[in-house]
Amino acid sequence: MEIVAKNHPLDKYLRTDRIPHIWCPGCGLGTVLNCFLHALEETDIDLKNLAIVSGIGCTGRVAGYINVDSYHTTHGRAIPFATGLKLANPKLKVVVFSGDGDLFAIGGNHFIHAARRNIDMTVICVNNYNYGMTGGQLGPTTPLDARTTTSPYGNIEHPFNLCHVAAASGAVYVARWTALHVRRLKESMKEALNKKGFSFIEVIASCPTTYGRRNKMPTGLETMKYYKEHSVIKHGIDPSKADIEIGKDIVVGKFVDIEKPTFDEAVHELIKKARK
Amino acid sequence: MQVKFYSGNIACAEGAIAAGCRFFAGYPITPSSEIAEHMALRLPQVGGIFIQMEDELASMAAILGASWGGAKAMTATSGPGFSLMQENIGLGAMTETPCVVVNVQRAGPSTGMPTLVGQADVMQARWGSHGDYEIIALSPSSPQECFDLTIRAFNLAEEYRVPVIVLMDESVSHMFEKVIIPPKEKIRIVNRKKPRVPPDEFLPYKADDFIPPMACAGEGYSVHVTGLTHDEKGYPQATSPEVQERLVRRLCDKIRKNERKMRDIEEYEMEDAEIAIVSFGTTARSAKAAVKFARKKGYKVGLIRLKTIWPFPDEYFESLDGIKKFLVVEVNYGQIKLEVERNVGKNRVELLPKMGGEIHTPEEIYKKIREVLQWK
Amino acid sequence: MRIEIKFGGFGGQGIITMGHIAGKACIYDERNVVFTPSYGPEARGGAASSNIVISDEEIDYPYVTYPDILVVMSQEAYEKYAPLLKEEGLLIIDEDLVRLKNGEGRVAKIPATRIAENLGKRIVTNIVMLGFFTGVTKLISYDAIKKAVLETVPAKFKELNEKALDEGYKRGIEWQEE
Amino acid sequence: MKYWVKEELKPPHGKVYIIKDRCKGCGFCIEFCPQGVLQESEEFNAKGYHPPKLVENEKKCIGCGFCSLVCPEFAIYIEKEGE
Repeated sequence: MEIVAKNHPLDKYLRTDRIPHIWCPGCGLGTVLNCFLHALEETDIDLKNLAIVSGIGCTGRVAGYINVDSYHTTHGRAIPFATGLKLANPKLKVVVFSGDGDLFAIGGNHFIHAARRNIDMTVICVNNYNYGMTGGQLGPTTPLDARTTTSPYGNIEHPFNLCHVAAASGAVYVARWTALHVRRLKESMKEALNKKGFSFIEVIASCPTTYGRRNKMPTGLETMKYYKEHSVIKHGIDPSKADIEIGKDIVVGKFVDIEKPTFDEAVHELIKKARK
Repeated sequence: MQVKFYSGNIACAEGAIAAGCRFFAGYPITPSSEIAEHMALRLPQVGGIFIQMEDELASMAAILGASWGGAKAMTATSGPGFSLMQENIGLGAMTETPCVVVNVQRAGPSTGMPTLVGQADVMQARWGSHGDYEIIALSPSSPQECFDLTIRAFNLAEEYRVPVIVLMDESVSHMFEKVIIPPKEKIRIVNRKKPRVPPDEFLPYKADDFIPPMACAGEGYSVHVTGLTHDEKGYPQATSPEVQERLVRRLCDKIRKNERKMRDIEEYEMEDAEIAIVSFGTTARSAKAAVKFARKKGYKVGLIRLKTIWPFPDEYFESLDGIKKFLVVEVNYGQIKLEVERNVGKNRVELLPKMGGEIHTPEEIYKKIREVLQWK
Repeated sequence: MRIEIKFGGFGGQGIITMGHIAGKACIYDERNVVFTPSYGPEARGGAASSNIVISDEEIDYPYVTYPDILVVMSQEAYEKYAPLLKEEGLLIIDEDLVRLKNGEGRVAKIPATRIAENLGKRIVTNIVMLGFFTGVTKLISYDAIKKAVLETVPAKFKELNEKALDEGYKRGIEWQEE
Repeated sequence: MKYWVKEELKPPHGKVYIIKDRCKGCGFCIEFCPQGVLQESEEFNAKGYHPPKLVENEKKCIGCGFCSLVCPEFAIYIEKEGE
């Protein structure tokens, strides 16, 4: 028999007084957060020095559920906020958790520049192909032909391939998983957390309420089943070859893992030089 | 004590460093760029961090982040950049993040006259972001005041936990003058109030005297900070009008009800004045010259120079019963004028506006004084 | 007494630096001074100007409207600013670069560019001019202007600049004695 | 002839814990359990969803923890037995 419990072993990482969270049944966000907390459990990061920064949107709410110093900033500005936070206090481990619209539409410029500078932070983007919180509008990752409330005839815009953008902008670690690849995602999150420099993980996740419904995946479960059948792991592949298209397999895996001096290191070297 | 020959921009940057600023994020824009340039040179020498961001949106966000990282942080910009910063100035007000924003005003709107003076961002400084909030804005008239008021801006930001705007103008930013740098120990420095209770008892937005203590990242308080309407715990309560009422009222009252403490006015020849010129920034220097000249001619004219523009000193103006006319001199089409009118009534206020590109000459102001004297 | 001085010439002559050094020197003489450079694109290409106001009292209005002293190093600057010069004002020119029109008042002339070239570097023209200005007007002490010059110029050009300043200053004193 | 000492190869086993009222009924744990040990229960939780329960036949949880990772609601976890 199953055992009825009151508390979860990961509750210590959660602001339990705010659980249940606001995400819809079948939304992939909870799964991604869950994997992240499992990853935390398996690293030796001092929670006192962990800071989570989010922007606006459904994923933007992640910051509010993790029981560490957490910042729910303005739309698109999580990365520059996190940049200031990290530079002002270098002992912090800074993780930006936000959505595809927040990070790549309104915040796209900040993303590419933080990656270019190689600011030491981990960015986790939950990509659900649309603006969920505002009711399912077209976003920068909405696949071609997909229906959203602002592309009622089907999307005519070419979407961003986020991993390609990240790699081209200079990220030192780039990986993509779906919300179904929970173990690999967790391992990837651990790698990213331990990686020095700008690390990026894209997680493809279900949004049954506002995206799935209009695109023949009305439940989270169906979306997850789709991931099971249509994702293929290709580690080390050139991310430019990993575009996401309707009807095509989703290429997942770790695409980039390189070493490069970080901005933080460089700026502290510069300070030493200037103080001589 | 050191005596320097500084421009307003350099003096402002030096003031920031003297105040303890150790983080600067900015984006180049005329006529404020020398502040960024000087910070890039000077901050590393004192162990601080300079970063040139990709735009002003990012600059403003970065200084908020740095402030929560424990640093005293500043950005500097001009007109168009100030517009872009409004979004996160609002976040700063809502999350009560101490920081300093320098806006070297140029003539607008839009790109306007990038290299020439304007004073038309007065209302934007006050109302630029959406929603109800109160802000502090200081206006220096000389490089010395650029130094002094930047220090004061940091102190007020720390004390009241609010973004403080140093509302310079192009004239003062590029003008060089003697600046006296007092010895370190003579400079008053205010630091943000820290929590005194253990983390499990700490409510990050509970304020006994309007201003809650601030726990920064990495200090063990697991604080949640959000731009959403939040309760004393810092948790979002985005559907509770009661929480909104309490929070926003406090955000405004902490500034409004302390206006007296922030008030900073230079009165010149006001003892027996019948006409008071109201001015600020570089324009006030022309006004002072005009008052001197008018006094020589025997006219009872005085000058009220606002060094603290926001919060506006309502009570002070209300108390000036003896003044028959207020002549507001500003490089815009009447912004401070609205505030003066609000306090003393429309029929006691005259405006001498200028659309920008140059400040008023003393002659122009004197001429207007003569006009007002004839009408009164 | 308020004294307004305008320096004018073309971009690259060091017009802004002249004003800056003169202003700084006034500080060393413990006088009140405001220096306002012309600013923006015009300061890079064509005409350049900079201004100082010197006074023993508080300086309120910071700008120069009608200069008491006008120092010009180009024909364009001369034509633009000479009409603003106060009637009893003093005009200081580089005599090789400025052709005076009718009705000149008090004028002090120096072949500053030529002197600088003879010293080996054209770039010190502004310092020759500054020395001349100091000698002619006596508004600033020699010690103060020298200190300000040496503080401003790069270390390896200190000697050259000192020579340039001295040459200009000497001619300024000579002009005064005349 | 060799004697094989039959070592007791105990298959791993897990105990399943469910926080019923957190469940929003997405079905992830039930669908993706590699052993198929979960099913939807008939009961309603406080939010009106059917939380999962163990199937009643011989199927055994091996304690892999997939359900624990995939659950968006922090409503299910396992404890490995005999460790």
